[in-house]
Amino acid sequence: MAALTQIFKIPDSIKKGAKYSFCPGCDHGVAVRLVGEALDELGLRENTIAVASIGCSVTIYDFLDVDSLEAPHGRALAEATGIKRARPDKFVFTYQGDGDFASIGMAESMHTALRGEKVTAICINNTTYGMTGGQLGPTTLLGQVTTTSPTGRNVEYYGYPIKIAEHIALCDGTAYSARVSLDSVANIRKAKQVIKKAFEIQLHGLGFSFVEILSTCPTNWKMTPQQAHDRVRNQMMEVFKPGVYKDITADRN
Amino acid sequence: MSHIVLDEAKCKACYLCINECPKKLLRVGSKTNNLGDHLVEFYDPNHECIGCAMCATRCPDLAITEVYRG
Amino acid sequence: MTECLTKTGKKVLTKGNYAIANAAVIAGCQCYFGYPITPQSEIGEFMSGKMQELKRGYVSAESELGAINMVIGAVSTGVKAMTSSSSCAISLMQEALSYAATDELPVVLVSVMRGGPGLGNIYPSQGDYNQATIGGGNGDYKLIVLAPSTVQECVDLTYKAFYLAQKYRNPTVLLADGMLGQMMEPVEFGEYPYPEIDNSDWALTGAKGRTSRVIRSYGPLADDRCVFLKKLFEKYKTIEENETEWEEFNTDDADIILVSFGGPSRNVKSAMKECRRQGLKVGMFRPVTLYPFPSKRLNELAGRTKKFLVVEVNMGQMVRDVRLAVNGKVPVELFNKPVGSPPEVDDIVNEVKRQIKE
Amino acid sequence: MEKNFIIAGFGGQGVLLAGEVLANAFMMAGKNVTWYPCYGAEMRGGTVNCEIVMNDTEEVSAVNKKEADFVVALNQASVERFVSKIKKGGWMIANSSLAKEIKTRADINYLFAPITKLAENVGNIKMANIMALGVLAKVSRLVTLESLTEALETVIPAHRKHLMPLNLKALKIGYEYDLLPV
Repeated sequence: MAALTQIFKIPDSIKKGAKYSFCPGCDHGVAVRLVGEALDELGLRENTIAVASIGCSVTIYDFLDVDSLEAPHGRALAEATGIKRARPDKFVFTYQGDGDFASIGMAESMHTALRGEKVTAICINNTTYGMTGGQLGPTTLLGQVTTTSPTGRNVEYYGYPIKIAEHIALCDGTAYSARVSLDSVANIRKAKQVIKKAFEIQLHGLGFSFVEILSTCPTNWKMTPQQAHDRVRNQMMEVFKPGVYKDITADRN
Repeated sequence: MSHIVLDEAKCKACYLCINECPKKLLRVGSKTNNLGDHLVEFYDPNHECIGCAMCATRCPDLAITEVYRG
Repeated sequence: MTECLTKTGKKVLTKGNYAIANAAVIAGCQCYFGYPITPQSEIGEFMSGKMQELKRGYVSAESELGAINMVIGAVSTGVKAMTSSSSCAISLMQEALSYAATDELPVVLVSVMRGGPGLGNIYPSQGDYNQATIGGGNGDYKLIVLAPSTVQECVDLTYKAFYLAQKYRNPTVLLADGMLGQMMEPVEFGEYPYPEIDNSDWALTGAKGRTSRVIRSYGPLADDRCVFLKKLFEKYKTIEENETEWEEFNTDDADIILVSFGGPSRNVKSAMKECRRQGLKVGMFRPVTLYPFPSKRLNELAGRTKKFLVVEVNMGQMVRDVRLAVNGKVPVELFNKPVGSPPEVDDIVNEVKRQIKE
Repeated sequence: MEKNFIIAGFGGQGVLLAGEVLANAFMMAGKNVTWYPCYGAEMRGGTVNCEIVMNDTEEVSAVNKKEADFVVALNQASVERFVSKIKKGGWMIANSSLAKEIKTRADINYLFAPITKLAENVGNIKMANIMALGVLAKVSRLVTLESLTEALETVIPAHRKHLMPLNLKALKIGYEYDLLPV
């Protein structure tokens, strides 16, 4: 009998026995695992300080086995800045939702990017405020029905959704800005590489690195997990196109 | 013999893994969780699992905890 | 004014704002984050040059929200850090202060009061007594609040603010006012006089060789929260027992005791002296810590004086704490000026005379 | 003994700096001192003033005093604003280049000196503030030229050190003003 090779295990950077509190089919779980895998592979667990934000993303400190600080809503990157300036040798990243990163925290996010702060931000984009029950957020798609856009997002009342990765890429201090999707296994594998790349950018001290992750919210979208992933593919990815929007190391490769 | 380890306690019955398995070795099982949802089970009587880990990669809940190839 | 102010020995004439900033540097403040606002902008200006020169952390923050949260980030790793601001901009920090108090983080905040409410104006004021001692953040929490009255005390209490913040892992406010911030007096910067506090048992430094730590304020379970808050308030009790500080003059035989804090207490002191020269039995009481408030001592004094006259530059804020402390034993009257430089000495003296007659 | 001084003028005449030099001089002479500026909207183009309180026995407590022992007014607006604040027997030192030589009170002393014009003669009207300190030193007998010189060394920033000789000249001319023919 051939020897067995283990091809998958729960990353060491995930707390032993951790059981996610996310809803069934929510991709936060995948994203947290990918972050854990990237921390493992780069040997960062013991040198990391993570910043959790407000929203469903706040619970990462229950799952990731790293030192963590919880930031008030929208301020994760301010706290990450403080940590990095105090301890430049530490690996610092934030894990935020789109509301946290691109609405209430937009000033902190943009200015952290503009300062080229040597931290990484992971932003989960699920086009809604999940934890508060599915209200309209900065990334809610035109036409999307939420509890605060009962007839769908229209431009007259709500304006347009923000394309976060593109905007962050425009900041001169940004070294890396990319958008990934978790709609399929192939894309999950790609996302992992992108997260790892963003982390490496920080390790090399090149500037701000950013990954926007298109994710599901089956509960608030009122869809099955499979339908939710189809929506990511068919609707979200049409507007929020995955790709690398800035990579200052691209020319060197 | 390639196989996976499934932690039923973590399965939230989202069934995303079922669609991913190229060999269709995952299915809705008879056991239920406390909400009455039927949990996923790994059924591989003919040892067809190739250890591709697509199920584990897809699983949002770390319910597929280990995958072995061999 | 970014040249190094002398550390020991020689006296230098300097503004309150520079005194605070330089004292923070000497106290070992590793990071300063700030956003400009009159009348405290000199603190950030000084820090911008000094922190870079010393290769410490400095960020011109995008807002006061950014600044105070950067401080939270920095102190969570065990280093000393601070921000400074004024009145309407301190309002923006209230949320973060609630977090910092609950997270038990040694944030140091310098609040140089100006006129309010709203945008108000840039004249000196004590209108943020309530903002500092009661706070505008959510939930039950306390900030240690120190109120200097001279430029030298700006130095001494800045040192103390860092020490108490560290010792009790509690956000600490140095509550100055525009008058002290802009005033120049000779000061001496001694060495930081307090022991360094070991933060290694709680600070976030990466989970090397130990279990990972989480600094959080989210407490989803009601029962756990009850336990936590009771413990937090035990700490406040210890602070009240150990750290309450005040100054009193001529209280032994005083018929009336003037109560005043911060910059304006200087004029009150002169008024008290003038009253004594005129043969009036007037004493003075100056709380140095506004939280913990010297209630116990005021209550004792209420047993032997006939009246308290609280003098403050606001519409009457500390007077409430004095009344609570005195608890109806004797009358507590207010002589206030809504905003601006402190009431002139003669005006205070005349009010004392009026109060004695009544 | 406690004495207080108000130095007032237009924004740009260097009244705050003159006050700082005076306060430093008192400190260097071993006295307690407090320098307290007016600040606020007035700073933008209007008149500026600062108060210096000196006490040679105890710590200075009150500022923003009702009355002043000495007022140095570098323009007409400052004369008008502060003449009523001078203590009986106190001094109004006014810059007659920019203020009228009118005595509105009989119970105070006046000294009118063409400070701006004298500064112009020295070669820089910006020296008017320091020249005024020279006049004040002579009139008050509370601060010496030596202390003021030492204070100037401290207050004038490194990149302005080349102006020291001119400042010292202005200080001396101010001090000797009453020896000059008017």
